Amino acid sequence: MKLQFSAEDELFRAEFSAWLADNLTGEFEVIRYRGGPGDEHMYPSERHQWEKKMAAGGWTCIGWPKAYGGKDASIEQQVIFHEEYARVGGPGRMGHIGEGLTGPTIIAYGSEEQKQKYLPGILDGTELWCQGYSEPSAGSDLAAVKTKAVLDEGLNKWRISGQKVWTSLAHESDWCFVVARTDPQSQRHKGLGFFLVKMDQPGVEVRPIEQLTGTSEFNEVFFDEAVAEDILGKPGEGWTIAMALLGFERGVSTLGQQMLFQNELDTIVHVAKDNGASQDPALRQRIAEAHTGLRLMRYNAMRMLSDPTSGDLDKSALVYKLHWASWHRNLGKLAMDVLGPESEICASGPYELTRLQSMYLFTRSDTIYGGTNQVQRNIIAERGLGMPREAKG
Amino acid sequence: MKLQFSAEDELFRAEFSAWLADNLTGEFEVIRYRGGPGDEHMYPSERHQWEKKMAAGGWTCIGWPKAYGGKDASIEQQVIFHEEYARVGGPGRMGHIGEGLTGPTIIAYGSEEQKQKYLPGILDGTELWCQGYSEPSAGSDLAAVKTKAVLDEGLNKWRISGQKVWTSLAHESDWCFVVARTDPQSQRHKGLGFFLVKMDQPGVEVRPIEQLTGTSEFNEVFFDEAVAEDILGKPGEGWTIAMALLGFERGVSTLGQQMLFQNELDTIVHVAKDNGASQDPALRQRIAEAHTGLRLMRYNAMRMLSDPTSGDLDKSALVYKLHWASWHRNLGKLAMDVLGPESEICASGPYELTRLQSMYLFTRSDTIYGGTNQVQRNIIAERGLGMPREAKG
Amino acid sequence: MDFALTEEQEMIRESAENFLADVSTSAAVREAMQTEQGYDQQVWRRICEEMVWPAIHIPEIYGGMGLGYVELAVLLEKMGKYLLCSPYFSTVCLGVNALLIAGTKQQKGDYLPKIAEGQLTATLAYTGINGRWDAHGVQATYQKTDAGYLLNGQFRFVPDGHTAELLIVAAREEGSQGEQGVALFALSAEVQGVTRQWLPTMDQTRKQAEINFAAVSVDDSALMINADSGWSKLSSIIQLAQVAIAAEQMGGAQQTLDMAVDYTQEREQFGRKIASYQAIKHKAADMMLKAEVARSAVYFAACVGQEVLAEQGDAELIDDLPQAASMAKAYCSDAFFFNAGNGIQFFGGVGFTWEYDCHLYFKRAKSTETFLGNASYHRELIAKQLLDTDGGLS
Amino acid sequence: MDFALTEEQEMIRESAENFLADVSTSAAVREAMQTEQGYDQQVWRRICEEMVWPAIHIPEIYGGMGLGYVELAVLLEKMGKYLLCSPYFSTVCLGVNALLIAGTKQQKGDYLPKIAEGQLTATLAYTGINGRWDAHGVQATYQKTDAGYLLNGQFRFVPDGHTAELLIVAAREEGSQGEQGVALFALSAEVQGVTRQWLPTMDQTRKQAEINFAAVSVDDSALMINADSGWSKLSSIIQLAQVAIAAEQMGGAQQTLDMAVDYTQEREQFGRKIASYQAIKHKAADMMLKAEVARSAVYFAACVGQEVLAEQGDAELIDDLPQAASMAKAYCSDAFFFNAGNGIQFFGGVGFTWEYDCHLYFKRAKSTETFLGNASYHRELIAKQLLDTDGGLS
Repeated sequence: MKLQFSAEDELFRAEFSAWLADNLTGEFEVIRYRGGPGDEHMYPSERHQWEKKMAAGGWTCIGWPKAYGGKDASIEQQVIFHEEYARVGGPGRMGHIGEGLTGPTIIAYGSEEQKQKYLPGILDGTELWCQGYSEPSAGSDLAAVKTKAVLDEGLNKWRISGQKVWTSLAHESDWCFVVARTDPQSQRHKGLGFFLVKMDQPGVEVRPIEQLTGTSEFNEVFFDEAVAEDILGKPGEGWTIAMALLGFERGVSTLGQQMLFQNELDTIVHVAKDNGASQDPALRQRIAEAHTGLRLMRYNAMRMLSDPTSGDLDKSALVYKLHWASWHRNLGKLAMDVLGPESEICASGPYELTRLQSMYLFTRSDTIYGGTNQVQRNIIAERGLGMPREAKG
Repeated sequence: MKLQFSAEDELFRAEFSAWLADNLTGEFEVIRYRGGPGDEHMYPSERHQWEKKMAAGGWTCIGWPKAYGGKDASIEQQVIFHEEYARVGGPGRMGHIGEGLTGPTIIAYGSEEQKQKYLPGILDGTELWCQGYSEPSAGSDLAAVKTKAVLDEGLNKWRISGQKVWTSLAHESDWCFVVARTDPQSQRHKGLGFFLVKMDQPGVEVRPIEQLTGTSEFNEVFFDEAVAEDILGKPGEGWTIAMALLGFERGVSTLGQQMLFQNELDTIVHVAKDNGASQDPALRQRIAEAHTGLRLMRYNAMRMLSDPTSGDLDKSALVYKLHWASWHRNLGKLAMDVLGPESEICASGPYELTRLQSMYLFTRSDTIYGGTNQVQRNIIAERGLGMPREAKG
Repeated sequence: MDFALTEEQEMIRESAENFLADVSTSAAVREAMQTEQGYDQQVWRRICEEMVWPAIHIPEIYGGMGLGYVELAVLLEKMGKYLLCSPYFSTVCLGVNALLIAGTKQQKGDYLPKIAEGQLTATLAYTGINGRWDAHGVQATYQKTDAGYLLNGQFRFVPDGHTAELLIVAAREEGSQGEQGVALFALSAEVQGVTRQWLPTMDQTRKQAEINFAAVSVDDSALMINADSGWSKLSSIIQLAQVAIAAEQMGGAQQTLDMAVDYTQEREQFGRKIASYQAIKHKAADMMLKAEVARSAVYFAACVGQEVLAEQGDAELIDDLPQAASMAKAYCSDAFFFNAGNGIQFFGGVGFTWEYDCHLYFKRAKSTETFLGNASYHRELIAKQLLDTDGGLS
Repeated sequence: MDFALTEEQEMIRESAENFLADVSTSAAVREAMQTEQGYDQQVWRRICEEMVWPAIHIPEIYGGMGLGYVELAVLLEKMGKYLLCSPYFSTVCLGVNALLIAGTKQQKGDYLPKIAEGQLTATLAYTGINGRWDAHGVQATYQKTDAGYLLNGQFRFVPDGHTAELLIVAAREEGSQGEQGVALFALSAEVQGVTRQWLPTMDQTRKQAEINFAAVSVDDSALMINADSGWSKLSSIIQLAQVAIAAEQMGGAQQTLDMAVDYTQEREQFGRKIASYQAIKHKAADMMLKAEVARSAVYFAACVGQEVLAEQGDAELIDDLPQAASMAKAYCSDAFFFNAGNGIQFFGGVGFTWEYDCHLYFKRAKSTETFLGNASYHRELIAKQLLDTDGGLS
């Protein structure tokens, strides 16, 4: 066991941190600390510019293989990257679906031609991706896919019809990956395909979903015989690919997420010291508990990343989502209670929420999206503890 | 809505309270506050004497109809009875199974002859009863009865074979009521009978179960072709009778139970003031919460008793067990935390626990016996909220 | 002893249910909450004229119905259930109570009949910018003048403070501290020197305002009964308001449970109704426990409130008001928040959309939890009573 | 950065597992715990001679193995798993640490080799009858004399205090208060004026004693390094002990989870294995979360402990000891109690019998939770560090 980073890694940290200090300034000052969860709809054009800036500096897709334009950065370096980025309030990455999900999936399952076609746009920050996973009636049950894909013999392309939901940044995206049913007779995770769909076409319609914050970060996306530019893998391999993609989602970015949480907690501590809430014994206990929870989340992530089987569902990884989601939900409540009666007062009328209010309300979704706490507990019990699976209806 | 008792009821209170003041003294001083849950094995002979004293004063079975020797006391008066009894630290009633369960069941389901035979011994405090419900493999699943009853044609009596568990005071009891399977082909709640069995016979063996306190309040009772003196109702009616009996168990005695809880809480408050724990902010919150929980338990019980459908599973009654069991378990922990490091130190060696230690350890059984918290939540959801029943295996 | 609603109380409950189901629909709530005023004038007129609810616990000699606090709690439970947007809480549970407890004969005669007739709205302002709910929260000051009193200072978090016509305000003698020197005044919101500003809030169904007093001059008749007992009277008013809020919260806790359970019977996941999952059932059972215990807490506290306001109330029960109010407010705050939060979880993704009503309850749960002190604030008050008496150690 | 056990550490873990599974069976624990001494002399000999565990983190120059705190944590985790009854915790996690942190060269040379060889048991006594774990807990006093020091006072809750051969005790200069004037002394338990009495405890697997000092006279060589830093040294010793307790608790939390889950796979209720009930599964999932996070907390704190004891430790990590220790002790105390309590619930009726082992863990969870401060105590310590710096408001 060794908690310190190597000298080489610390050099990497210094380099990136210096780049950020030089570049996340001026026109980009306004997007610092913006665009994170609950705030993803903010400043899209500035943030898209920032993606290109990152790319120009060589700071996109650092974990990708060098062959595809990445830096082949080690786990440690990726951790450092996310930490430093979050530490200075780097804006929510509009490119994260492409960089973290689509790219790795294409690298793993795409043809050489597909790699040439899609990876450069992700690398240089020009082409943005969104995801088409969840469906209105499916919820946490990802296999309950109703969206259909039918092969258009004339075009020799698949046409997609159906509805996806909880798609963030759909308005801003150039591409969407879509899981759809290629075999109409199939059930659940059989007979699915994994499609790459251009958003700018007549068969695709995006409707924002207004959330409890009064803002719209998520969207519904309607496909009506939309043409899929490509299929990744073969028809029937959709589930395997989708599951692999979810695997890419976990891991190194969690330490960046924690840094965002740290920023929020720091704000709360600041408020508490300022308004005297720091002298309330019950709030002191809760602040200390939040602080402890976050630090232990960090150590848990470090264990997860140090595990040679990382990426697989080892135990520290299994509990990770449940841990952070529950922790963050409590943090939201804590923020309000530290603010006291002022917690009710909006930034301005008619309904402009403060950052902490937005955070508080938005945390109620943390225990729902990406698998509800209930689904997470099922997974832990079944995969982690070998307990019987829930009966399907 | 009216929270006050009538003048007549207050007169009743004064009368009983005066009787207690005059009689729970002298030789009985030693059993004040003794013999409650977790302490039921203590002072059996003194407590049996006390039963007879109560009977002589006319204070047993006051809720029974006058025709069977009771006072036909109103709900209010029974509440007052239990409250006053607990307030002065009246000892755990050794006659409570007979008075509260067997008696009402015999009155409801027994023949006139059975009433003449069994009720007087309960009324005058001479004959003590214990219960034979649970079986080792059954747990909260009362219908999983394996104990068999076979009709002995020669004797024209049923013979009982099998094992019951969690039977308190089995050593001290003269009689046991036993639910046993009369139809060997039957399943679950069909084909059961409700038997009255004399304990002092060769076919009955009692083995104490040592609990986590190191003491034995509960027993296992083994029946090996033991003769049942009587069957209540007909073979096959056992489940109906057993369920009715459980109905008698709920209700008025809860307010007496609460008074015991109040005694415990008062002790804890006393300790806290004494050792300075009362100035610990976290403990102050928990003490206030315990106090609140107990008072609200009282108001809930009052609502339950005021409900015209009382006895049925109305909503306030449905939640009652879950509420008190969870509350009491927390109280046990609170007692230890208020004591601080002293909470570890026994009254004396080798393993004589203090009252609060016993209480603390014993509260872990509160959420298990009489239907675990899990079973209670099933019942609430299914009967109270109309949600689907759990699938049986 | 009889701790069940009477037949008459059940009738009031039913008529409230019917009326509110009609006028306080989700659409109506959403329309009203988006206005600065915060309520629909026409609905308010019907509440005053058709239902005569503002009169409910005003004594008959002041033109009221002369009913008790339990009847009021019955209405509030239903208002909480339907998230009614109206100045009822501020006018009746703050204004009327303040007049009943601390009003002079003259003030009662002047204002109560008007409120009973639905001609006057009112509110209570006591907390300043420090946002404290105890005596330290009173930050505005008064000075005795020849003509009467001169009031200065700022009030914040005042329910319906921007629309109420009658203001009942707490101020302290200059230089006084804590529970000393607090007095109450009743005055029209139109008096010179009073400025008021709506504060947009996260819970849009309950409006708050900031009120500034800049050298507001009132004559002697504005002073309410105080002498040396200003804070003691104000405490009782606040405690009665806590009971009222708790009653609304209990209605909300029940409603969020009912909505959530209904949804579980229709929503499927992994091929099963989610109501069939034990994790959902058990959470629902915990929610029901909280709703039931909340009900007991509220109705007990309402019985106590009844005695406090009665001509010759039961002394023992009257003494219980601080504790009964704190217990009800603490328990119901937590119960409503628990149920509303879990309600969102039961609904899953749609639970955090604007379209579904979950968030309206969730926000109301939070705003009422905070208002007049959350559970931890009230538990500390209870602890003081339990632990800091008979010379407890310091 | 590499936050996983090394191959060598894994080997230590495995050999501890094998050894303890053999010598610390349920029957062995039950036999040992019923003695006043509290452990089996023969097992202790094997631990010392065969496993050489007391030597594990003693530097090689003192005859130790020179390994680190992480290796020690690995052993403690397994000892917690098997509820080992032994003077290991008191001798190594109190005694050795105290010598390493505050011992003079002479004291280290005198005692550490003996402990490493298994020739000496030791403990630390600092808390008096007030039962406080902070500096105020030090109630015994010392006076400088010509010959050395005169010690007076009472210690309570001393682990293995009735059997330990070497006592390390904290006393304060007469008249001093709080963190001032605290000094540490190392002396044989046989010194005149020392009387010791076993205190029977609810958790029988971990013995406690009361120790009285009546005019105990020691010479100058008994004084440990203190000068003005007595409390600061003692704090570090206590914090290292908290990490050690947390490691045991984490082992217990994992074990109670494993036992409970195993039982759910065999026990049936209503015709189904109870493992198939979602309420059971979800509780087990929560237990696993706690065990996993506890593991992270312990191993991080152990890495910090390693730096504290190292010749040239990382300064930043060393500064983190108070917080890392408090976090580990707070989290693991709650986790172990949660898992042990739920373990009883999973077992149902048999869970609260003497026969099954559930209660042994449940009692150990409570005794270790209390010892050296429970979660709320430690959270307040953390809050002080977070909130009372940079001139926080008073």
